[in-house]
Amino acid sequence: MRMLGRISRKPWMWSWTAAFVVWFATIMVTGGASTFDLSQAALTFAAFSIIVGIGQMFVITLGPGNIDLSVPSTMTLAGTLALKLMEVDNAMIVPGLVIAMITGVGVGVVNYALIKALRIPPIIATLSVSFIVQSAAIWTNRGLRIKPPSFLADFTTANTLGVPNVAIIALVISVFAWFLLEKTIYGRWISAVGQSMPAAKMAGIPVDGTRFVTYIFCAVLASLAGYLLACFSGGAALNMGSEYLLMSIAVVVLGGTAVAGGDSNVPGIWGASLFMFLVVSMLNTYGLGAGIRLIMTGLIIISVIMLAGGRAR
Amino acid sequence: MTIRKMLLASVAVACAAMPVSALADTSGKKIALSNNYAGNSWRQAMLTSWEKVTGEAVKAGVVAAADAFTTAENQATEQAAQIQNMILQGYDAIVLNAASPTALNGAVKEACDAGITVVSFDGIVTEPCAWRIAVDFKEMGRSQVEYLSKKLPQGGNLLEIRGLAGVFVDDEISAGIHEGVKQFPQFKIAGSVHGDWAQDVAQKAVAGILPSLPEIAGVVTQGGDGYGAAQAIAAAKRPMPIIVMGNREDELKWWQQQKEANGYETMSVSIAPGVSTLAFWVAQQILDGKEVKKDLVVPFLRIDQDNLEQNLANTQAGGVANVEYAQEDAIKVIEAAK
Amino acid sequence: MRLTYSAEAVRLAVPALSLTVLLAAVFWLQPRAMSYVGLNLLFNLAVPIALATIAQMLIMAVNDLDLSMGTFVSFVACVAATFLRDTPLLGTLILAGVVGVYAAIGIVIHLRNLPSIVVSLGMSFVWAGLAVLLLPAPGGQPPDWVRALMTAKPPFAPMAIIASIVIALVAHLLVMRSSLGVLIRGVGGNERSVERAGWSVLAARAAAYGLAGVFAVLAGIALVGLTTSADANIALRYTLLSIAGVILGGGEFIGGRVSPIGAVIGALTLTLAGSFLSFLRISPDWQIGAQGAILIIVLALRLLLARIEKREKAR
Amino acid sequence: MTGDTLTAIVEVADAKVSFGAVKALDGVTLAIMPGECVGVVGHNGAGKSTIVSVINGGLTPHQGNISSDGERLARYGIGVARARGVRCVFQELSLCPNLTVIENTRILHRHLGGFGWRKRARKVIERSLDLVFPGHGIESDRSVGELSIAERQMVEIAMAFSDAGVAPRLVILDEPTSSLDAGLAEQMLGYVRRFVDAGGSVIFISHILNEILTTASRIVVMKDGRIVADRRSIDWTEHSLVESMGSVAKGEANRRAVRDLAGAPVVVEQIGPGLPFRAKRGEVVGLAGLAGHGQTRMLMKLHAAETSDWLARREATVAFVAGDRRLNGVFELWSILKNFSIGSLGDLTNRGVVDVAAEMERATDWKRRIDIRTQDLANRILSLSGGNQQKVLFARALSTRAPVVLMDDPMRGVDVGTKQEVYEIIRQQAASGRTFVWYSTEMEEVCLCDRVYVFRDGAIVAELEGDAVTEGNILAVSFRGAAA
Repeated sequence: MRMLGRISRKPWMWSWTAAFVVWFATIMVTGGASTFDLSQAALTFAAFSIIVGIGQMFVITLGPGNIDLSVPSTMTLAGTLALKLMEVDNAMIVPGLVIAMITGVGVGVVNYALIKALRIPPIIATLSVSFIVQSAAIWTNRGLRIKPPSFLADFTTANTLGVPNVAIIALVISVFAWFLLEKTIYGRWISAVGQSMPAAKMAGIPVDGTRFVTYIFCAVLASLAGYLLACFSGGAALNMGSEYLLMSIAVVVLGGTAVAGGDSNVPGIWGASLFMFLVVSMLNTYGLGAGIRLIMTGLIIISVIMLAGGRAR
Repeated sequence: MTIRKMLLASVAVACAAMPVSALADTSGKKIALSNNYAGNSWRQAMLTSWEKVTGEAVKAGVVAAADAFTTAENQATEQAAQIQNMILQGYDAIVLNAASPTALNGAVKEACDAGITVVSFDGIVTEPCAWRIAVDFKEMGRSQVEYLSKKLPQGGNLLEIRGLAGVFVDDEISAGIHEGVKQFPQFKIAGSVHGDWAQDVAQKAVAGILPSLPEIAGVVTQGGDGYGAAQAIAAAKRPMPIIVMGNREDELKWWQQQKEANGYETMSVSIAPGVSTLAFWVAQQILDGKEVKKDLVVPFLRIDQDNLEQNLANTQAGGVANVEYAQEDAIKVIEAAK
Repeated sequence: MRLTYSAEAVRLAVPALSLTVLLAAVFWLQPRAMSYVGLNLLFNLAVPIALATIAQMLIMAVNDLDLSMGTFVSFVACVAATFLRDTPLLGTLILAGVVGVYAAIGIVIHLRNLPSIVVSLGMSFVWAGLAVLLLPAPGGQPPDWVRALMTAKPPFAPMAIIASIVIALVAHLLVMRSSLGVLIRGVGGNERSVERAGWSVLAARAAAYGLAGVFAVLAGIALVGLTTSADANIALRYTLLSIAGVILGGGEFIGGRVSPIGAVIGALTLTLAGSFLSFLRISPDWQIGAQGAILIIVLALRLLLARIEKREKAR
Repeated sequence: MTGDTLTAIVEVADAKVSFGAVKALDGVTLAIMPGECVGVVGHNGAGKSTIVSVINGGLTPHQGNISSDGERLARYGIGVARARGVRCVFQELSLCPNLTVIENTRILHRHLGGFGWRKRARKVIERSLDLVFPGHGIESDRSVGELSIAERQMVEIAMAFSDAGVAPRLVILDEPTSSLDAGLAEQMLGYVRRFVDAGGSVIFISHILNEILTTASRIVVMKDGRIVADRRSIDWTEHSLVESMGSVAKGEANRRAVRDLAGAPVVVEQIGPGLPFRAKRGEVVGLAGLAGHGQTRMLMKLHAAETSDWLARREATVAFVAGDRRLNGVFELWSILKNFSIGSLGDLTNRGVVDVAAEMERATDWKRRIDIRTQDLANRILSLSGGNQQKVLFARALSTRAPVVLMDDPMRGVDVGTKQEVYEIIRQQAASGRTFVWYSTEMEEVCLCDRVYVFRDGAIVAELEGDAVTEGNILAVSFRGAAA
């Protein structure tokens, strides 16, 4: 009973345990020969869900009902615009990054403006915005796949000391996010808003300002992920963000962040993202189909929330 | 209904006897394109080709209108609604790239009942009243293994990259590949992943399964995923197997670079997005009163080692290798099917 | 004073008005739509959406949200196109079973005080997986009676209109007129006072989820009847469409304020909006975006009317 | 009304209820006979609501027993109470706002179901409405949320008197007339008298004394969880009622010296219904009156006027101490430390980064100053007792540099020793120029203020200063009818 209590206090344990079990089951197929390659691949691809997931986590931390469904289309638009601006020119890398960030800021502003002005629930507001952003992405480049500048393409696909560069970027962002959450006044604010909006208001916290910045932050991280993904995979595709909609929510939930808000968990996002990648690898390795994979993912999400998140009435 | 069919048939017979120029006029006819998805470069190329070819045709007065419609999301239900709207809008023919081979049958039947010619291509429908311009997807899959068997007579392990789970085309190509493996038993499919016809998804999936696979001799694909596979394999620092390519520009370009660097050899099979224009002309010919068989076959686009550069030169940067069709091509295909 | 007779009426007025305006615009753009066949074509695909919207509405009536609606309807469509035709008994049993699963989800959510969003997100993966296992490639066929029902051509009004009216009426009777409906909405409005009066809130929530399961099953069956075959992804949009439909129809996320008639109107409005955009001949690039814009406009309209209503009341 | 031959509908004997250290009921014995209306009066926290909950079945006393119709009931709960015809009109709205009046009737009467229940429910509620409020004009198919507050109250009252199988025998009315105008209140009181004459019983709680005097047959005065007086109502006058409610002796000792603040500048101001509100620099302003009469709303307004939802102020101008901890006080997931420091983070951060050492230092200092009983400030806030949680909230506000501190009855559940320390801190800080706006339900605290505004029905109805701040004066103004 006491051990259960201790584990439930560290909710990220669940995702890390699950990731480790799946990782172990996968490498056992080859008797451990694939350990390094698999870990490297896992880090590479988990990096993107980590970046997107952190943004989504900040929004979910704001409390019940807060969610950003515009993440995939923001990724697509940012990637498309940036690559179009850079036009394979190494000199334009920074302007490309800037335009991606501006895209994120813009989407974030529109998201919160709708939530606030129309007083519609975030789920509907961000959904409507995502349609418009998706159209904008289609309109800007008609689906042409422009190559990233060679430097960026090399950088995003390369490793440093055996660690994928994108994973290092994800780590830097995670540390930054962790710092924001744990060490700064802003981190205290979003946690307070997520626990109780009236209490936060009475404690003198600028509630709207905090939420506004958080929606922007989430969209900016989505744009950054879009920018990196477009460079990594050799060009922006119109559908490149689509799998990150459910992914971003799933990694937050699996990572042990409280869905009721107020409590976020950066390490958990890593465990959950690695798990989400590894579970596909494992089931592919064992030759199991998409159906089983989906069912397992769903059951794991439900079990995690039942074990870690539930409160008896 | 039957009377009308008989009438139509007799008209067609009568017309067939006459020279082409004397056929019924289609300048007053309106044709619509029903498209279920616009989210990748292939579909965008398809729409661009349609716009280009039909734009000229409209200008030349061959048809009155040729409008393209795309659904907001890739869903059969939405496309069914779109087709129903087209019926209301009074189009004479609907050219259709279907989200599902069967789920649109209800809507297609309604269109046929309203006297509308329905020509499906790429994603074809099974409703008997519609025309089908089909690519032999099974053959597309089988021919990949056949090609590999010539390059690698001793056989080896294959990695299969599939498309989107639960979609008809994916199932067909995969079935063809498995047929090919049965035919050339020296090959064995060592692993299979879903790449959703997207480079990034394929890259991710391949990178995930690769560590647990033995040496791979060849990668059989469905198009749109070859470059992603190549990137994943290069990142894992594995010997590069023969990856059967699709028709995206980045795939072809990568192939060309490898060819120049180390004489890498492979081939590419795909469907040209310009098949939409063939479907347009077929629809026009049907409206014109031509007798056309319900099932037409269009060859898939194959690029080989020697015509790679030529194809690449014709492909827009970031685009898709493509072939656009003219009226004569359509007539040829129709004649060939007779 | 009599002007503000009922907020219920105002609640219905906005969706009804949007639908009327949209319908008028469609008729103006495309006079051919003003016919028996035309109306059927415009609205028949709204029938399964309306059913799914009612299902979502029941969940929202107890202050929960179901993110698995789309995949569940897809799954039901797959069952309907396979088991229900080949072995009707087994098919019926499976469908009854999944309705039971829905009620069980309600019970678990209530007992453990879980966030419904996460549980249903997890369930959406499960349903999608089951659907892919059942139908790896599109196919199957609906039972003949389903097809016959969905393509029936009743006199006077097309099937789509009659079906929508029947759905709205049945849901209205069930949710707005029956004791059970009152209880379910009461849980959404003030759980404590329902408990104080000696009712079991657990049973009420389970009933709401179970009923939602029934309507979602009907949606799946109706969908297969229209499309003639199923696939694992056939109704993924229904999750967001159903939520949007409830909201457009005057429902609210919390507080048990729902309107079945409004929800059906909301579903019709959303379907019609798609047709309207296609008749408008917006460039394909912006067709997706225009759907988002329509959502925003209708919700803004609602806010405006709510403000006016409030001002009236304040007088 | 001689009760010799009659047995009590509900009889509570020696009931004791305590919430933590607070004794809400300290041995109360009360019997309600058929055909009597018992008026219950008392100041805030006297135990009125608790005894109501016990009779209603919502609360089981920790000690003592309950009998009904001469039969001692071991298990007394809501179900049993309702089956015996006990009904209650609560202070807060207990209807479902999204349902119509008829539908709410259906929820209340469980056995009303079956085909055609709507018709039956309509009959039940409309008959009751017509009886209690003739000419009420409420359409029973409107949803409760659309009704005005008075109409809602009318529906609640009519609902309690409605008869759908089980006839109401004892109806508890907890401040039923607070949102009714004089005419409607008179209608209701008339009905209560008729109901009682016909043999029904009523427990009647109100802050309007002449209502009680004219309606009740017997009046019970409660204080500090006990019944201190129980007489027939003809034996009471408004004056004697007020007198017996008060506790004159207490608080006088703490009476603070009158300070001359005439020259001090006004720092906060709020103009609303009733008298305007003003507070000067260094002043301790009390908000008094019965609970729920607009004091908290005034504090919220003052707070909202001085804070922004969009940008953090560099210098906070107000700090707030919550009374309703769960609603707008503590952050339940956080440690004591974080709960303490959230109010003064502006001082504790350097370019947005929280200075953990300074935070800890300040928290440790305040832990000592007001004696927060915990081993470790890193413990969860919920590990503390309610009183200690309240101390943390108090420390949160006092440790800021805000010139104005708003206090929403913050001393509930705080022990006496700590109270004295806090009073001392307030006294010191006021002397050094800080302004306190203090809503309190405890007379002792109100008497500590320089100036007191008394609230009734959402507005300020009186301003008392200096020696005029006495319990008697405040009670007299709080209870309408007892002319001040």
